[in-house]
Amino acid sequence: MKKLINDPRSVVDETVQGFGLAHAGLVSVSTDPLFISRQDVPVAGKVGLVSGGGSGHEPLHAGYVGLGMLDAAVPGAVFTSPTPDQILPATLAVDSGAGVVHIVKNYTGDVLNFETAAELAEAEGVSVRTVLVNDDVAVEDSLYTAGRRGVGGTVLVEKIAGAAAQRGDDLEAVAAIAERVNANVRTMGVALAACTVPHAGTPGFDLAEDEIEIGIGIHGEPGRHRIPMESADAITDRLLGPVLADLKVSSGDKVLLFVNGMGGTPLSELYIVYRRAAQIVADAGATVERSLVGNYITSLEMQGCSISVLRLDDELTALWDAPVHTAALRWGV
Amino acid sequence: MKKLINDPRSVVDETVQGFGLAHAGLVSVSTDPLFISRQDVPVAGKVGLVSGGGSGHEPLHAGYVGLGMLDAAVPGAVFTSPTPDQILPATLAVDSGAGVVHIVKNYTGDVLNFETAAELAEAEGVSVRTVLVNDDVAVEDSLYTAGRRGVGGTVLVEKIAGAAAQRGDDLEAVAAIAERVNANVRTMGVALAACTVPHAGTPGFDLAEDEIEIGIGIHGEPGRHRIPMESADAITDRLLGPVLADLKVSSGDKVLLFVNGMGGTPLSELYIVYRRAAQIVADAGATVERSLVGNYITSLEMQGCSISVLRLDDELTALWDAPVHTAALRWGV
Amino acid sequence: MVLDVNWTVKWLTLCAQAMAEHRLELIELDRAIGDSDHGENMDRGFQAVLAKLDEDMPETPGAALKMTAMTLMSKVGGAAGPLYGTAFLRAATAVGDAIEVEPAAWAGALAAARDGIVARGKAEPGDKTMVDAWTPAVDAARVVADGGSPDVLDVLVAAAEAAEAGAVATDPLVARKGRASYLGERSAGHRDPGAVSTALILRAAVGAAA
Amino acid sequence: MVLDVNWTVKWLTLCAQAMAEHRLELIELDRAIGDSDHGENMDRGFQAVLAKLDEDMPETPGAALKMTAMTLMSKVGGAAGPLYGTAFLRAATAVGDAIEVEPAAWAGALAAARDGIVARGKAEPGDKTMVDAWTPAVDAARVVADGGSPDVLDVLVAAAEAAEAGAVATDPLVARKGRASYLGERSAGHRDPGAVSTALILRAAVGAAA
Ligand SMILES: Nc1ncnc2c1ncn2[C@@H]1O[C@H](COP(=O)(O)OP(=O)(O)O)[C@@H](O)[C@H]1O
Ligand SMILES: Nc1ncnc2c1ncn2[C@@H]1O[C@H](COP(=O)(O)OP(=O)(O)O)[C@@H](O)[C@H]1O
Ligand SMILES: [Mg+2]
Ligand SMILES: [Mg+2]
Ligand SMILES: [Mg+2]
Ligand SMILES: [Mg+2]
Repeated sequence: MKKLINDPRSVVDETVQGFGLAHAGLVSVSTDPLFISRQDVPVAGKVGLVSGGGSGHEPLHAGYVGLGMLDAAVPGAVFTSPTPDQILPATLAVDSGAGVVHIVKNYTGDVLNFETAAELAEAEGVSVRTVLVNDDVAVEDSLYTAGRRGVGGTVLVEKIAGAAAQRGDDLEAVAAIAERVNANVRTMGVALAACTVPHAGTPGFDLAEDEIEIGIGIHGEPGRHRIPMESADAITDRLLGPVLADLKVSSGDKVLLFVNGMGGTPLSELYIVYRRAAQIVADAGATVERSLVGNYITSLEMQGCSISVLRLDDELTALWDAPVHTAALRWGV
Repeated sequence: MKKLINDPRSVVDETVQGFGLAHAGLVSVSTDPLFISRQDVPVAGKVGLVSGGGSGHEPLHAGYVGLGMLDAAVPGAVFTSPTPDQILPATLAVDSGAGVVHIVKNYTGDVLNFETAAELAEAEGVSVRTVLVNDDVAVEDSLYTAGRRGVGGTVLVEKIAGAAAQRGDDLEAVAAIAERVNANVRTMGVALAACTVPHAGTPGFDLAEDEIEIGIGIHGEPGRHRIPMESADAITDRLLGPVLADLKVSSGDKVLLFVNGMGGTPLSELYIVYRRAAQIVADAGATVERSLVGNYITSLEMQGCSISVLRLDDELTALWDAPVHTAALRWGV
Repeated sequence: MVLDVNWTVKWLTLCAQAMAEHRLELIELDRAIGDSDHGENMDRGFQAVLAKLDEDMPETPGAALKMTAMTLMSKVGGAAGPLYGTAFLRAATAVGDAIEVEPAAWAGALAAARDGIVARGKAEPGDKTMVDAWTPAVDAARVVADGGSPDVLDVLVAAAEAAEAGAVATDPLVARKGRASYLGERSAGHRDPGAVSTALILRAAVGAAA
Repeated sequence: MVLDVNWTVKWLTLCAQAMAEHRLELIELDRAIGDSDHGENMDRGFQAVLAKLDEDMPETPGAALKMTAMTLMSKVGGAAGPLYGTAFLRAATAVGDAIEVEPAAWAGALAAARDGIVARGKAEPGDKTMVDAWTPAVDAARVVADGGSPDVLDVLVAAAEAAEAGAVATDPLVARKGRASYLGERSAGHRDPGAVSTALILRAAVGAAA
């Protein structure tokens, strides 16, 4: 394992310290307990937005703290959800009295830890609504298991719900927008090479030179199927097919098309995937109204990508376009 | 070699096609000859800015085409400079009559091809000024060789010269600003793992599990020294030392600190490097006025980073802060 | 032999030792069907418990269990943190402020712990989770505790052995809860890491009484 | 044997064949001290030359050389594109519109080509570049051409052999121009890819005359 780190156990602390230094005008860092918040929290009258989860998905979530998106991000250890004693103070710090929405990726650990924190926050008089993101169509039989995972769609939920909170929507309305985004987004991913969790020291799974993992999540875990290597176009078809089918995309739909890198794949390859994905969406009679291509929710240095499709309506498009100023997404300001 | 590509020989074309589709509102793509330009070129009265070079450094250069930065980007084959028959039409397309600045990274191939194109453009009545970027302090004895390479500083030259052109500076003034940025920026890089050029199929160099390359460029070429793996802090010291010494950074200086990922390194690790780099700059008595952390000039999926320091003055800071709207850098608009 | 605060502290100390020793093994199990962190999480959590014991020695078994619950909850994260946190919290409540915990009460505490895990995690036996180690342990402990004049060491041994067997028995199962469930059929043929850490914890309880 | 347009076309065809055959070898040489693209660049360039020959057959050696110059310039990129482009352009100018090129004129064309490369790239002999293959080739060709009633095949052979020896002689050199110069001392012990492609081109000239 070769990494630009000092000690596997200080990776998260030092990452957050560096992040805080690099974006000093934008965010504040609380070191104990560890969380990142907007400089100006609580923002008077605004619903607070808190997300978090295991580290290793950078720029998620800290990179999305700022105007028009998250009020606070709570990083756990690498690929390990944060604990209630981090989530609770982050929640209290961002509450202006208008309540707080927790955006939680649907993993048992995240769900349980945010659940506890929400209970504790309610006990302290803060209204909390929790929105679970579960956009991963790779998870089958989800009714009988822990359900679908929250993956690429998380970024879109955070942006759009963040815009709703920023324009002054109340707690129920922000939660409803977040739910609407989640209901309209589907994602599927592929890995060409696994990542190595610093404390583990060996890759999360082993792939032969001619194999890829289809249906991976974002925690360096193995995927659903292992198949021989294929062309970018064939892989794109394989990922986008289930996404479009599950979302029931049909002629006339307007969509946001999001090709996300897992951290170790060149941007050029993401554009090759985007090219094919845009063709397929067009062939389905839908229109790509907005696009996003890059490393936005990663798994350390994993090689691969995920493709997300969000069905847009005029309000969601307007909220997507609304100004945002964070370390990793910025426009209109 | 496992890559999200269809055919090694179509990588650049398909990347540019995907880029054009994803950023359709922002850029136009000319497919034969291949170049990318702002939607609205030539911009009346504005000096045109053209850069280019081998592909594989995405988002450089196409990702920097747009308001406040480049007017056109000319991509060559992977790690191969483009040819005059691409550079010339790009130059003609962006010239509004105010002349064109070529921003050229100092590699023999880039220099020769841009030189020919500039001659041809002058023959067609377009005034061209060429600014060579050569910020890589890893190249020693540069007087007796091809000279220092253009690396991380290129991004900063393009942003700041782009802002000067956007505010209406004339040809000489834009070239002078670009020269000033180049004169005040130094960079040095490290690789933990090499990248694989698609048409070659094997990594550019072989590193043992406990070795790193110090003083690498951005073309997957071997570096200057090979040393045993070290901690992120030790590596940061090793890169930043020569940068600060060569730039003669001293107490009271204001700088822009830029930690750039080579494409395959997690963002979290870049922040760990940034953390240490910011400490060292502070220890030198200088102030980090602006920062940039991320994958801005890459070598495909190479693992590693480079650190650049740009000495700022008030004008350069203002130009850095000026609005920019490109695929890869955006603020103020 | 009695289950007093000294036993409890020794137990927790042995748990910390076991997690440190088996850290890589648990990571490796989690690597196969999860995300490679279970050993790191449990080790971090129990090292924090040790640190707390250093600061402030609890006066009753219940106090020690409650401190452990709060520490695991705040240091482990992931699925295991809240689940083990709840388990220790329910066990603490079950033993109350007793100075010494009787065999039957201990069997009851184990049952309360298991019920807490199920309440939080909604897993059923056979879902390939830590519940598959806890449930046979609870049953075995109760059988011994309900027998004539039980020895508490026998209760602890029965629980540990049943948990170990339960962990082994997760091998062929297809996961239906937790991260391993995303793998579907591919989760079969691997042992559940949480079931193994449960067995380590219950085996440490025997060590503390020996 | 005369150097007419048929010979020129056959030469260019054999060049294309040689670049395709040695593509990986040139990539591998460039991988060691450069950026792994020289074989790909040369192959792409000469395939484009072949395509041009298919479209439009040139009428004189000079026309063929000029077409080659323009094509390499516009298809190769990198350092090699402009350098070889200039070399072929200068050679084309040197032979003018002759129908057949005499031995002395060919030696002069080679010298013009080499001078063009030096004018563009500013490399001196010993800098570990293609100049280290061109310079001995030019010298050897001139010696043969200047001898009594020279056979043009002998001129071609002398140039090819000298270029090959020149390429081998780059092995111990430390690069002072081109991408390999960034490696400093580490460039020693490797053969310069551009010197090797030069030798391949000059060897193909012999093949076309055989
Ligand atoms: N719903 C659940 N009910 C009971 N135990 C569970 C549940 N989900 C996960 N677990 C247990 O947690 C263990 C994984 O813990 P850990 O790796 O620390 O957390 P994470 O899965 O969040 O990475 C699994 O091996 C399993 O025993
Ligand atoms: N200044 C120069 N003068 C002469 N030849 C040069 C010079 N610079 C580079 N070369 C030649 O070009 C070759 C490399 O070509 P190529 O790999 O195609 O281009 P690049 O170096 O741009 O990747 C070198 O092996 C060397 O022979
Ligand atoms: Mg985890
Ligand atoms: Mg090259
Ligand atoms: Mg785990
Ligand atoms: Mg090369």
